[in-house]
Amino acid sequence: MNLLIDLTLLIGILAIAFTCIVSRSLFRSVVFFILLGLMLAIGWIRLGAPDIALAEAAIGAGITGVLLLDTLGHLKKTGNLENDEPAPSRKRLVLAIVSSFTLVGLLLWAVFNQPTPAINIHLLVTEAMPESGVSHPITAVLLNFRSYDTLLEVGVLVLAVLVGLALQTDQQAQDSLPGLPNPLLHACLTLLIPAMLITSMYLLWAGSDRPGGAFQAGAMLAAAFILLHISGIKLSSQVSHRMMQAGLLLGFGVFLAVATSSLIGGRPLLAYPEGGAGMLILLIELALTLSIGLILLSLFTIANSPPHQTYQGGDHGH
Amino acid sequence: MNMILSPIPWLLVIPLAGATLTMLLPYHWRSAASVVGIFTQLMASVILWYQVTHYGPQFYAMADWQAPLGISLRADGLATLFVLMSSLVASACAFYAHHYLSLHKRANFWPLLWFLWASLNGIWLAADTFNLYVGLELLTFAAVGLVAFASDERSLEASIRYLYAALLGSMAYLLGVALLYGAQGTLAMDSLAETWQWGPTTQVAVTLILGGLLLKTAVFPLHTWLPPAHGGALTPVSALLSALVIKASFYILLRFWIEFQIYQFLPSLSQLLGALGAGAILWGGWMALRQTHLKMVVAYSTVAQIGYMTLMFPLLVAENSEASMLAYQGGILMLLAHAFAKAGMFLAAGNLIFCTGKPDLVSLAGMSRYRPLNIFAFGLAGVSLMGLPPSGGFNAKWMLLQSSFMSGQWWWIVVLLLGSLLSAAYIFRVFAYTYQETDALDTYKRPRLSLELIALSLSGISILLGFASLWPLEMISLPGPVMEALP
Amino acid sequence: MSWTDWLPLAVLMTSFMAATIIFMLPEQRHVLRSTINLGAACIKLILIVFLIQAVLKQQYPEIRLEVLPGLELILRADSLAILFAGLSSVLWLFTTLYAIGYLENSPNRSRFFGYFSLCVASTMGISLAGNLFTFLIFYELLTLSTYPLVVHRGNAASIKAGRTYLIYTLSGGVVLLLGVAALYALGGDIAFGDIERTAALVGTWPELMTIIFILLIAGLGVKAAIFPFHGWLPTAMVAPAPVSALLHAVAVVKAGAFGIVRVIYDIYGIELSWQQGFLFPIAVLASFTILYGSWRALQQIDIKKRLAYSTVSQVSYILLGISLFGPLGTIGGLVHLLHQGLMKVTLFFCAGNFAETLGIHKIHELDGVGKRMPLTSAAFTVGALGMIGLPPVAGFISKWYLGMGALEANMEWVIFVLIGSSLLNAAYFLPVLKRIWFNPQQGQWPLEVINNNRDAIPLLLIPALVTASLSIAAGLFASSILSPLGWAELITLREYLR
Amino acid sequence: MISQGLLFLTPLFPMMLAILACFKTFKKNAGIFAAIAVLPAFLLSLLNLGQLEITYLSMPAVLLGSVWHTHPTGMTFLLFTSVLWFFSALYGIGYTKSDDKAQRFWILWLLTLSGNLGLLVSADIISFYGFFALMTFAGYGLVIHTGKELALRAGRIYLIMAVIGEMLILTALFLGSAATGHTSILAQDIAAAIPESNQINLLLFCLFFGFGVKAGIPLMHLWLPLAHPVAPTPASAVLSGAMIKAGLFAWISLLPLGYMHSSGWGILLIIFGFVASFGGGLVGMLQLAPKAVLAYSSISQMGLMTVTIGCLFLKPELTPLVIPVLAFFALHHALSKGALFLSVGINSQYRSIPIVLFVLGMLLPALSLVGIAGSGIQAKLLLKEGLYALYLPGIVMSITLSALATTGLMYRFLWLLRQERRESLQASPADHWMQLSWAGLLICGFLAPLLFSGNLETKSVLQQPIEYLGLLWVPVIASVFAFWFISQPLRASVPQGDLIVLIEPWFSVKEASADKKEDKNEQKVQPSLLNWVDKDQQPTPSAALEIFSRSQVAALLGVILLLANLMLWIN
Amino acid sequence: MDTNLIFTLCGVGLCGLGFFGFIYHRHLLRRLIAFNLIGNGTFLVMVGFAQRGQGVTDHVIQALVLTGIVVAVAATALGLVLIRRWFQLKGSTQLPEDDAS
Repeated sequence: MNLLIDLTLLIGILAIAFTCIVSRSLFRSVVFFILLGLMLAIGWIRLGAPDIALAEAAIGAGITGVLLLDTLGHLKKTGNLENDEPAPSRKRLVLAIVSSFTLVGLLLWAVFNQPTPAINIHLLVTEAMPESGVSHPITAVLLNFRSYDTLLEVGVLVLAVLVGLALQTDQQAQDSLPGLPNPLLHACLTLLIPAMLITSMYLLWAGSDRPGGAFQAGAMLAAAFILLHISGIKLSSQVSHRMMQAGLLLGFGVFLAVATSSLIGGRPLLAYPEGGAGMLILLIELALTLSIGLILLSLFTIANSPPHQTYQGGDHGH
Repeated sequence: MNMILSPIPWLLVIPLAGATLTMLLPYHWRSAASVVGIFTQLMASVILWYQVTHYGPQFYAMADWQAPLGISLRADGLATLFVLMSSLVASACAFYAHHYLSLHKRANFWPLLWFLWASLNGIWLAADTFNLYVGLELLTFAAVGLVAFASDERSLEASIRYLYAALLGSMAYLLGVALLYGAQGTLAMDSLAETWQWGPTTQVAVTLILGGLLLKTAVFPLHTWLPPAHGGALTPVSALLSALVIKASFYILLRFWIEFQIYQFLPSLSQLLGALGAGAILWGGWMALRQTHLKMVVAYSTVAQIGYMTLMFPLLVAENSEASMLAYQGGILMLLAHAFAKAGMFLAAGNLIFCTGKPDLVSLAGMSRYRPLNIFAFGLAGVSLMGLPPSGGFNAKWMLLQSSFMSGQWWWIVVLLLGSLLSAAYIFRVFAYTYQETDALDTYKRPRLSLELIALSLSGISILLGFASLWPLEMISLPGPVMEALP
Repeated sequence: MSWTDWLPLAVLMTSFMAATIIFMLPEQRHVLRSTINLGAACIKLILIVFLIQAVLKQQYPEIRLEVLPGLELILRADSLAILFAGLSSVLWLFTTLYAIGYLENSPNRSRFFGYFSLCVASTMGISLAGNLFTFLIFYELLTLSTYPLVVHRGNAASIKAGRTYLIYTLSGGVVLLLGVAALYALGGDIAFGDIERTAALVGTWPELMTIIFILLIAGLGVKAAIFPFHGWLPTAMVAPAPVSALLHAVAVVKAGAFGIVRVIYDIYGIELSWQQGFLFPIAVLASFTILYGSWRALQQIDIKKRLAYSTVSQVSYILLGISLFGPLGTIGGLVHLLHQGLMKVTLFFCAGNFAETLGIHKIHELDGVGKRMPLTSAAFTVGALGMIGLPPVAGFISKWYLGMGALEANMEWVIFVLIGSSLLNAAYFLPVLKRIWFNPQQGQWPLEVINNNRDAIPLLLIPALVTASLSIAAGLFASSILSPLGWAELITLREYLR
Repeated sequence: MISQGLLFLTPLFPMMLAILACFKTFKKNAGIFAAIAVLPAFLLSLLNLGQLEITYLSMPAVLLGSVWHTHPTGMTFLLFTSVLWFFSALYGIGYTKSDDKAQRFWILWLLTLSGNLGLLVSADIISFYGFFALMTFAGYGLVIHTGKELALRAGRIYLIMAVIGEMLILTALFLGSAATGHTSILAQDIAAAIPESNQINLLLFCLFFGFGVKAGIPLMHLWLPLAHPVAPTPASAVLSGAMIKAGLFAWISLLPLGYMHSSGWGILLIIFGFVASFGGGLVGMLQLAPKAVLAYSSISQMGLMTVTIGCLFLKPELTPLVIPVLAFFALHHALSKGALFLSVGINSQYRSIPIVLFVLGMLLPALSLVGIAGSGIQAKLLLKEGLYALYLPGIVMSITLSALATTGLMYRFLWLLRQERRESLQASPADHWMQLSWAGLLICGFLAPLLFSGNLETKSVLQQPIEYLGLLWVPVIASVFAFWFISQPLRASVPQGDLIVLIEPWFSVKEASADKKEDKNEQKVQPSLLNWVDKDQQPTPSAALEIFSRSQVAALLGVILLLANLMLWIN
Repeated sequence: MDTNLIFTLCGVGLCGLGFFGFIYHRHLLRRLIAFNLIGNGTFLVMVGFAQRGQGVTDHVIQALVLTGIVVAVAATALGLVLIRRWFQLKGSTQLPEDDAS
């Protein structure tokens, strides 16, 4: 039975992915990509990874999908119909087929010759769990055992926004999807947004012992923000630029502060004080949730503002 | 070892904090904060150097969790040398940028630079394959951001190309890491090396990692994203990218290659890498010769220089430990010399372009008369890149030559020498343009002296390396994982 | 380590420091720059005198620096080194003087003199190098520092010449590098004079060592302008006259020839080279170059080009002397290193004077110039007669020893090469002299200023006269102990007694 | 001590004067310098003439260790050289009175003189070679002094031949010094060592032909009939009288005379000598210019000396006996020929000289040369005597017959002078410098046997009338033919320099072609700096390849993956 | 055939398809989607392959995949920012030289 589900999923996922890739319509591709994300979420559950499933649904399918759709809309609005573009040349086709078959062949060869790993890392995890300050192993890994990775990862997110901001003007961003003056939607939103916020908080809270955590919660928060944004309620116009930036950096800043404080406290970087792990992790997660929400929102908003200036020779100033 | 006093976490915390602060602070404060940060960074690097040379390699368990569960950092001689190198080059580029960029640009430049620096230090010190992935991504984002910074068509196109290539490379690397993890059950490099077992999985993993890193290092024929990116970016950014960023992925490749003793088990792969390196040297040199824009010449020169570094792989042969040692040292010295020389050259080229206001070679006429100091800086860097003595580049080439002789791989000698000729050709071609005299009146702008001096000092270091090569060589020969794994 | 050991470094540093300071000086500080230049040249001369004293006492000052594992930079003053260093420092002084006069009122003097000093510093390095590695370093440095001088004028012709120059010298450098690297790979760091090591290597790898020898000679032969590697030399003629003087007489071609001397005498050893049969091909090649260069010189109508081809021919005399096994040939080769320098520098100074004062570049424009510029013409005559090999000008002494060396080595055919070359030399120099002294002036000279009946300005004239006098003195008093011949004999004595 | 001082000054005094003469202040006095320049040489030769004790002046630091000495034969040479140069200089003062290039002429004169004197006192071959070269190349300036087309042509050929000669000499010196085992550069050592040389034939060839250029032996003589006539008359006199003897002197000092017997070389030299003697006479008689006739006469006379040298190869043992005689013969010829050349200049001044004296002055050197008057009698007799001693009667006979040629030449010469006098519309004004010097030289020539024979035993004509008759009969017979011959108008004449006209075009063509070629090269040097730029803008295959790989980075990654694994599988 | 293997294979397939799309397409948005497919495939391989080897649920690799997903979305967002800027500047959705082939 399980095997059947798995195989169905396998075929489904691959079929959707295939359609997504080969479809002549870009819109269809994007839609199929979102669909794929949802299918994958089911797959992740099948793999025993509900955390990833949540993240995939919220971030992989949700946020990415919205971003893609938004961009697509932007492209469409300015009249670039992707159907006009000629099909790629045969040379590309051949190259692509050869290369992808190589890759698949190699991977299959590797997969079917898997040796038994010498190290069972889950044993180490189980062993270290009591000291982690949380009971959910994934959160433990993310925010304690390998918190350094997470710190850098948040850095990546911040950096993405930073680059976006650096490319942005100071002018108010013009929206690709104009605000919807639909009263029905407005009514829906008034219901939906609080629900999303609560879900987000729940996910954050759940993270310590159940699937969920800052990323999923942040994604949910971002979804709420984006909905608001689309419906014309712009966060950036509600709060000052400085506040916005502070919010973006809050998670990273708190994380870094905690890390540095441990350093000043005579412990290695990111090592929590004894007994304080749970609290600090919660603090970090809280800050991260807010920041991730804002970051994802910013990523959504900054993409569609005109460039601020063009390069003219050596840009030289004192 | 007292944990506070260890400079290793500070090498990461300072730039990350610098990034945060420079994003939050008002524009006018950002430079000041950065200058403080730069000096602390330099200090931390020097302290690290002191500790490593006096107390041996340093290990640091992040969050107090030992590998393989947690993430370890380690600072052996090699890592320390790279930390020092990146500190020097990055500080120089930072100061250059401070004078070069407008206030607005500068304001946005600082956080990007700090992220870049953090990721570089993270990569030099990393001992965990996944951590390296995150570090690489952080580096890529910062670098792409810096390339896109100029926000004109060319740089935007370049940044998109760069982003796509880098993402693909990262993904290939991650896929390889996934396979390795599936086969070994660990991500830490030390434990990977201990439990390493050759088989199809590891083999495919190695090739994927190799492919990904080659793409990110821009080794021929995967180099094509590099020239537009490095040639199109703002000058200090070009210098950073060419001098440091590509070195990161190369460094990872090198560590994999030696620590997992790939050279011993896959000699044919070594030859393939060597062939790619040879291709890079020749093709890069040839393309550099055909460019009409100054910075494109310099960028293609980077392509060629990467080839020289890549040539060290086939020379790491298990049977001949002396040749291997020479190749290892020569390769690293080449990398080091290139870092300084190329940074110096890009900065000097930027100054020249600033003077003429045009990016093409033909406009350089009369420059050697108008800006002799700058041309001198360009020339010094050129000397090292051409591998002419006395320079770090020459010493490195010498060692690679010796290694080729000793391991009996004469074909690399031919490549090395042909490459030198090609590089001489493209560098002197630039010179010829600067010596040209036209009837037109001079309408040049005059760059700040500090800009020229920074370029000169970087080039000067690459020359000084010719006399002080022993110092970095001793450094990288300090006992550590790499030295243990070498034949 | 005694204080004399620092002398080689000091000699090197005088020029380097001069170069550095000059680069820093603003373009307008002409007087200060000239002072620094001349001061450095004089200090260097004094240092060289100290070195000569040390070497005469059989002390060989030496300083070492390890740059790579097992690889050292060595600066060492042995008698051969002093020979070349002495020549360079003396000629540098005069060339500097000349250049100051030559470049009066021309732009870019800062750049010019900076590279000029750098060039001399590298020449000093070449002469004082204690092993092949050090030699290689300064050899390449010389290439680099001469390039800006060659293209100094910045017009299309000079840039083209610069390119040709680079193509040749850098290719040669690469070949040399290959040879040196191969030699080091086989035998490690071999200091000059350590011929036993090489002998052992030749015993073990005879073929490889032969290949290495060929590589070394070919690499060095480019700068020494041996046929077929001579093409750059006439092209580089577009450079200003002091640069030509430097290229032809002091630095570049001499560096190549000097390198070949080092390789044959101090790496392989003359006996070994003889036994291995290395010398004969060199002699043949040098002979051919001698004749070929002279023949080509005959066909030139540009003064400097004719002189350039003459250099091609004359430098091979040095090689010829070296390749003649026996003390006399060696003396001839070594002493020609100096003599050719003196004479050729005189000729180039004079050619420069003609060009500067009257705008004369072609030979047919020289008609009647002897009356207008008698002193320059006299100096030119001395140089030309020396080139032909007439006593008492120095050229004869070299030629005499070469001829005797050839007979000593039982290579009589070399005599005919010498004779043939002298014939050709006469054929291309005597008509020039005739034009200078006996032909009436044809029309007006391009730069002639009416009512200014002067010879070249003193700064241009004096160096030419001094070097001309020196070339006579070197020949006339050849047998005195301090003459070039005396020094060459000393070196040869030490070489063959080893 | 005095001798050494004079030795030192002999070549250097003229040289110093030459340098002095360069200054404008002494422009006027340069001719006087030239006259007094010979003083040390003259004194030296007088002091040492006939002395067996040789004075050496050794200068070890100079050149390769120079040694100058008072060579016994050299003293005779030095004597006539200085005398001839002295009178020619005096003559020249008058000759160059209205010449604006006089200063240059005198500087070169002094330099040539220095060379000529120097080579006569040099004991080592290096100084010898140096002075020889100095004389040769400075002499070139005298030859082309007038700057006329003819002079330039003659000068060119002079120079070419001289350089060829120099090179042959240098070869000979190389080989000679090598023959001593690289130990000596003294001429006497070399002469002694030549028989041991490995390349003896080459050596002798080079010596003979190398110096033969100066001595005007056949084939090497081509320059001589061109150069001697075109030079200013005083220069012609020293060229033909003194400098031509430098070749002979070199033979005497360097050829292994007395050290070896070689019939081959002996006969060769004798043949060359007689060819010169008779051939020179024949060609000379077909000349149109008086000076050319004299030049051929010099060739002819030098032929006799060549014959004598050749004989010494056959009978080396008599060398000590014959050499002084040869030297005296050279002296006689120098003075007579000098006087003859000077008389060419005097010819146009016949109005200002009493006719008797004029005729006497014209005839005396001619008769002397033929051997029936003045020093000629002694010279010829001594020579014949010497050759008799060698038991070579055939040769003596031939020498006697050679007077035929000489007589013919003299007739021709005098006839041409007479023609010239007739054709010239007006006589030149008298010049006392010229006339005095002419007279002086005549007297010296006449009195030479008394004054300058040194320890050579000379007997007066009266003591040997039979021998004198032996000298007489040939000229008398010849006179008959000659008188008939010269009274006929010349149907054919041989151009000056005879064979040179056959090979001369080659020289001039070569120079022109070189020029043309060079022009072509000039045009080729076009600035091609910007070639690269042009190339850049064209789409090149490499650029296309680069663009393709730029757009296909990902595919290339795939290819590399494939390649890497393929290699591994193969592994 | 357990779940882990199936999803590993699924990941392999996604990688292959993504790689194909990445090479085949010139439209930047499509290539970004393709990149996301590779990413998703890689994540599947990571978890599936690791768990197949370990035999149990592997929380470490799951946490790493979470990190990976966040990085991937950041990359996508960055890519989109650049694409839109490019589009604004050039009005094109592909890189110029890609037209050539």
